[in-house]
Amino acid sequence: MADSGVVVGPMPARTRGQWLAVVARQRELSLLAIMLVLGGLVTLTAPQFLTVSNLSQVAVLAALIATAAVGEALVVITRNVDLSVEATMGLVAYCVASLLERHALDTPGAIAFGLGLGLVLGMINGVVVTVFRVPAIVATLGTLSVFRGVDYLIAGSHQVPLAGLPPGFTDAARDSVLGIPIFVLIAMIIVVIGSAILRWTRFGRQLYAVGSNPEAAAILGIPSRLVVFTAFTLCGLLAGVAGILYIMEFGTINGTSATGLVLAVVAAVVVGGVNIFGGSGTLAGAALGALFLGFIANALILVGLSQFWLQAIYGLVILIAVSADAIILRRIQRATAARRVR
Amino acid sequence: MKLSSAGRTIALATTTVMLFAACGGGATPTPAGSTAASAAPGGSAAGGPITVGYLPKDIVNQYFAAAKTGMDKAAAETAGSKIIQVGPNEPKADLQVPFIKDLTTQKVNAIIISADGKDEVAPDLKAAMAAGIKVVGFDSSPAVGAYNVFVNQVDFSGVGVNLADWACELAPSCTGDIAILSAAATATNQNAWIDLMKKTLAGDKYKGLKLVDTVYGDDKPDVSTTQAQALLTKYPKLKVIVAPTTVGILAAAQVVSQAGKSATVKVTGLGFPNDMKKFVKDGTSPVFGLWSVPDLGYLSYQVAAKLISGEITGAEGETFTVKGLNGDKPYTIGKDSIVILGPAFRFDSTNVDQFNF
Amino acid sequence: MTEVVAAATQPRAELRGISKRFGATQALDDVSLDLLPGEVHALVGENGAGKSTLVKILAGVHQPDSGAILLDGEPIQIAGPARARALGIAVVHQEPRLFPDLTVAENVFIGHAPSGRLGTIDWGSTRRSARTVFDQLGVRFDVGAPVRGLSMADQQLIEIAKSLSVEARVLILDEPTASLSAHEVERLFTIVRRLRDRGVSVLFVSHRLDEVFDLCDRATVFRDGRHVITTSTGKLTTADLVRHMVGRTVSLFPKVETPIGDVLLEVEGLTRTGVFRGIGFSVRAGEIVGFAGLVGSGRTEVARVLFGIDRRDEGEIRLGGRAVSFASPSEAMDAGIAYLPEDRHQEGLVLDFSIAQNVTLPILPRLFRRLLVRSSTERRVADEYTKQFDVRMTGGEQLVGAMSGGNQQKVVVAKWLASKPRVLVLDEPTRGIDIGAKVEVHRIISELAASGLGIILISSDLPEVLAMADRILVLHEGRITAEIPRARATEERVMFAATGNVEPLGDGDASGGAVDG
Amino acid sequence: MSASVASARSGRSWLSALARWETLLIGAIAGLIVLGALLSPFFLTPGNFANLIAALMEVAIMALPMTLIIVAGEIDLSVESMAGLASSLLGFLWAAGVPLGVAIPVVLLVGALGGLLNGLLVARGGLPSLVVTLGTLALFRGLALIVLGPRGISNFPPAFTELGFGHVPGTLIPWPFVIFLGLAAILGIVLHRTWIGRQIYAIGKNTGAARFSGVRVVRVRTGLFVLSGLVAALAGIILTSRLSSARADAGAGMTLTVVTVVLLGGVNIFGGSGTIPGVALAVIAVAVMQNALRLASVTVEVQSIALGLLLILSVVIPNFAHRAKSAIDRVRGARPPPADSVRHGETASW
Repeated sequence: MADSGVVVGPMPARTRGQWLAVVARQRELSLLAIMLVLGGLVTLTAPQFLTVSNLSQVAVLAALIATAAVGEALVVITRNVDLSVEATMGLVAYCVASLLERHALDTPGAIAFGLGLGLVLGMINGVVVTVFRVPAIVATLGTLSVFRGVDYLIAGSHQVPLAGLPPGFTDAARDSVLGIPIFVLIAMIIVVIGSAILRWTRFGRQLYAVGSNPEAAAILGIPSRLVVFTAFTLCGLLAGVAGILYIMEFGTINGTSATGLVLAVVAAVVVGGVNIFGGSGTLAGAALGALFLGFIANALILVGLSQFWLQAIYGLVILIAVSADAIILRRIQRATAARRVR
Repeated sequence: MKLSSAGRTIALATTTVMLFAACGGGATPTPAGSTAASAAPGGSAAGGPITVGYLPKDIVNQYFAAAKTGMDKAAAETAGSKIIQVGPNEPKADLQVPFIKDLTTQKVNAIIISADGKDEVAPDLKAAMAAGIKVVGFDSSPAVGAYNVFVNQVDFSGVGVNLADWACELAPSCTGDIAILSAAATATNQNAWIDLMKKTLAGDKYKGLKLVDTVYGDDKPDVSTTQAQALLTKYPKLKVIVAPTTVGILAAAQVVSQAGKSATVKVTGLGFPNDMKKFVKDGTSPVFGLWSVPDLGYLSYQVAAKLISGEITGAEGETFTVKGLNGDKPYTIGKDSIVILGPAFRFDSTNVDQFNF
Repeated sequence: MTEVVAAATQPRAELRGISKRFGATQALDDVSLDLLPGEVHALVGENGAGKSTLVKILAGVHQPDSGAILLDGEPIQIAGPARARALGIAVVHQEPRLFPDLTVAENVFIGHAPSGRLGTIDWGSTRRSARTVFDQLGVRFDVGAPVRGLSMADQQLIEIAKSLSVEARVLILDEPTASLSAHEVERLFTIVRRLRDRGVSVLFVSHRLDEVFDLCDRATVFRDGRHVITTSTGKLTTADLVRHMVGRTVSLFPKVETPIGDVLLEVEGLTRTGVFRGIGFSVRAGEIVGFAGLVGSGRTEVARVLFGIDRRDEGEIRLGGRAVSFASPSEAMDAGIAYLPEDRHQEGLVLDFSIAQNVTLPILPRLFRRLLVRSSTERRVADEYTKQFDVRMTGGEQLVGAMSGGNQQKVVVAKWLASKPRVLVLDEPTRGIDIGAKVEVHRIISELAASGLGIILISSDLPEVLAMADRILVLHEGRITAEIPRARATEERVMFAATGNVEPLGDGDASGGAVDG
Repeated sequence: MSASVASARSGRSWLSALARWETLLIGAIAGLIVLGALLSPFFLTPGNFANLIAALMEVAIMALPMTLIIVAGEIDLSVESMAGLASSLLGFLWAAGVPLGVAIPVVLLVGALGGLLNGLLVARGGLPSLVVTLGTLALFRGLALIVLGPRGISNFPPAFTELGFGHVPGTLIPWPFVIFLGLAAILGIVLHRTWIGRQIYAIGKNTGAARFSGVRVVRVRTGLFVLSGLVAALAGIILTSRLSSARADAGAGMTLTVVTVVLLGGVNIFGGSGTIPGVALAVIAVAVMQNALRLASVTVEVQSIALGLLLILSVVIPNFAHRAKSAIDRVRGARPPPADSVRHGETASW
């Protein structure tokens, strides 16, 4: 620390660290930039990429994943993880669809039911983690197979066909307002509200605090367990929303609906720049991560790469994203090594 | 804290159970009123009560639920006979194998199986046969020699031709791009049909048709939907999507009609009348085919019963009749001990409403 | 004069007969303490005297087993940290407890951020008030930057800013100056005095006696969890204070004079960018070289490079005349360098390994060439080394986690001697262990030197360094600012060099410096 | 004894706790066997015991290195995909006319290389293994699909398929079970009897102290991932042999079961504790449970529910046991041992 001079000014190292930190926090921008460049290249080889119908298709599908990814992000920020989202989505999707098919509830009722169910499933995760003190990864690994099992159990070999849903129910997946698909609007609203909560409410800041330094949070008297519980609950709720969007998007629902989506969701969160060890990351980032992955998938198919390549590319994207995070972080620490924080 | 949390937990548990209860009841399998339904009961299941193990590709696909309704009806004809249905959640061979072992252990009289992979299940089926259990393959064949009789829903080459013909019929003046939306990339029967269809397409009659792509929907609604959407985007000039899978054809038809392209892009393949009625009417899918799945189940059970009773052994050339099927004319066991249910049934606006499965 | 105040005014805060016990150890035994409005009250004592326990009780982290706490004469319960803050009791902890991912401003105001309409957080005023707080401190900060990567000292300042931000009536400073430069210390004192004049009661916990005399009106001494004396600092000399703290006029340090042998370790121009520059020194057989300097001056960092944990950017290390470079601690060990890390629990020991397992951990590959671990051998080796230092234990199977700090430290020493090093680097070997154990550790160090090892002794405990070391290297801001031979070493000289370019603090005879780290 | 020392639960108290856990498992197995016998007359037939294990062999084999990795405080989610890659690569090579004598070593090598990739990224690159192996989970599966595409390669020589399907002559013991036991013995000795195992525990319990004690943390961690990749490839080969068919989707979904089995075996997800015997017992317990439920024609749904609940309970029970214990300690006035899972349960994610 520079002693000379009357006031202790920020050290050059620190400013450089900050600068890099700023870059690191610009994941959203870098994702957008990459997408623009790639988009251009793809359009050269596959003109139909740059059509409204295609782009909106990508956006709609991404919006679905993004909704779940936002919930996942909330949990990851608190230094936890929820692997059961896909099961929650599937279960909610089937329950709502079958209620509608059997005319047990009208559309609003069924949707409300779905949201409630998602909320409750999230609370179950929350209780297992915060009350029974089961590490999140184990707890949600368990509830993943429990929820999925219940889904199979309820659904059996029954499949709710599009015809079984009230007419117009699935239109939301195609309709758009002012040229913006409704799904995208929904996702945007969720991101905006969520971001506002994270930025401007006590709870939002506590979320980051708990993830950033649990011990300090405890000393400040922040109710860590309540915060984590709430995060899981909200994650469940959003998974419920995603489940309902899933019905609208795909129309046909059975016991296997939404299997394997957890990979996409967690990938979106990681690619979106949310630190898997908690404390940092934005909901917009998670949403953009989802868009980015959907975008890649679509581009690959359009340039004529067989779908077999998709998984491999997904994997690479994840590895690149996480490596980038690490490199930048190391730079920051190196830059501020002058006073190692021990 | 402890008490309140315990309380909270219990409250949660009860709420959840109630919620699930509300969702339940959807599990009733699709009702099946097959052509055989009208046949006089007391079919030809000779001998006393038997126990048959039914092992579908997976227990989620409603196709196999429909087949089971046929088997149940056949089993009901002999008092005391029962069917044990077992199977995995997803159509994967390595998940299917343990069930064969267990059915063998349970010494069922026969196993009726739709193979997730013809070679994967072969060794255990052979073991089962060695243990004196009759093995009847249906829908998707185990390797030759790993079954006593394979009940083929339809003449494969026939389906190959049918698919090509329907595509030709739907493509304006039998020309333009066509694409295939299949099930799992590894599904035996799918790949067989696709190969035969390709052979057929080589014929002069079809030279106008250009098969531009084959994609795989894994028999999952969501994957199939995504793939169908991609096809529409990728091939603007696409005329026909051929989906020889009940899950795929439904997804494709939904995508096309929701994209408002029903006029330009047609969907055909193999599907359930109940699923497709809507799309036959809105012109998305004027023509498609399938066989009576309940009948397929019914026949498979009867064959199993006859194998057990010794009425047939599965040798090539043997014949037998099943009341209510094949117009009561005898079936003949063909090469590789294959019995064919009959030609694929063609559904279109004239007849689709008469069926309910 | 302070007495008059004391007599006249009612105490702001008062602790009566506080006792607290952790498992086997009686941390506090019926201690009493009163804080007057507008006084700075020093709380001094050896490590383990119970200072931090008392602080934690006032902070609401611990609850006393017995005794009463009064605030302005009202008996109160400090149920938790939040409650403490609500009561206007602010604690500046020795170890900054900040949120690396949050901004400086937010760290200052977390928990009580100014809220605008709809109870949302008003970032504008949060930043503004944060700036004003730092202006009071006379420190410029980019309050919008995240804390991650800030230096210990900066984080310490943020901690202090935090407590300023709540209008504290009782301010507890728990060794706040440990990692501050002299300039920052002066700043802090000015602020503390300003607060005192506003009528705030300040409890000042410090090891630096010079600071105690410089800042405080009264001082209370704890020893082994008991209250020894409370008196005006005017009535005290450093010597008295030390006597009260240690309980006897001690010659703590049984330094055995040993012949100095050949050069074992030579370091030239050693540099790690941004951490330390141009470090050069040598260590001879049988010699104890002391490393003095404030926390963060780069002592530990040099050791880490010597031991192959961090990379050097420039400079040369010669061991027995041969140039060496270590990519990993294991290579350093094989070459004969051993390093006792500063942080026993994080770096020194595996707490739920047995003593034997800990002692043999570094030498497993040497001990069991055929991979298979034989526990008999293991126990034999462990006994051999633990006996030397009569580690009090129930047996080699005992878990080190269940031992006292002193014994744990002995196990660490044993562990490192088992690797038969030629050069031994000891980083704060006596931090947080009781007097008895401390004396033993010093005995061990001397014996080791006598046995021909070259020893580097890193310590914030000045008297310890002065007594033990043959030569003292003083680091400041990552440079060696002085090399003082034993004969000429005094606390003033060391402190002068350690605090860089400022005048020595305190007057000559009542010399300053720390009694213990 | 050494198992107890190395078992690295903290000391006698934890040793006893561990003992309790493993006896618990044995008890569970016994209970399940009784249950099975009641549920189905065929359960106690000799042939059934052969089947019982067979279905779970690949999972069991992959669980062994996973145990070491988790004890060292990491995790490897990519094993199932590596098994798939191995299967499809083997099929590809065989179809291309490469003799198995060459193909199998190549496949194993690829497995080791894949593990090395994980190891370098995690140990040297310092990246979170959860994310890295999530990435390679997708990457390896993708490569498997690229290599073999939709094809299924079957016509393997009987000698090869015998490996996965056959039994030890004159017995009903399937060969894969023999491989499992062999591997379990080797890794058990490594983990519990050698200083490498000791170092693995040290890393899992306190990486800092391990590093300062000259443990080559990077090397050990990397080595473990290589081992994991290698064994995953082996599992893929066995799976290919058992199903006498190579497919790109081989092994899909197995990782969940692998991790579940390991945790059921009493391994702490945060590293530092767990034993091979425990995991081996967990394998048997799960196998028996699944088999019994199948024989009783209990549908797979119920099985997955049961498995999920078991997994959660496997943490809840020791947690409460530990809390009870440390409460007692406090009364006794001893320093309570570090409360691994209890502490982390709230703060860390995994």
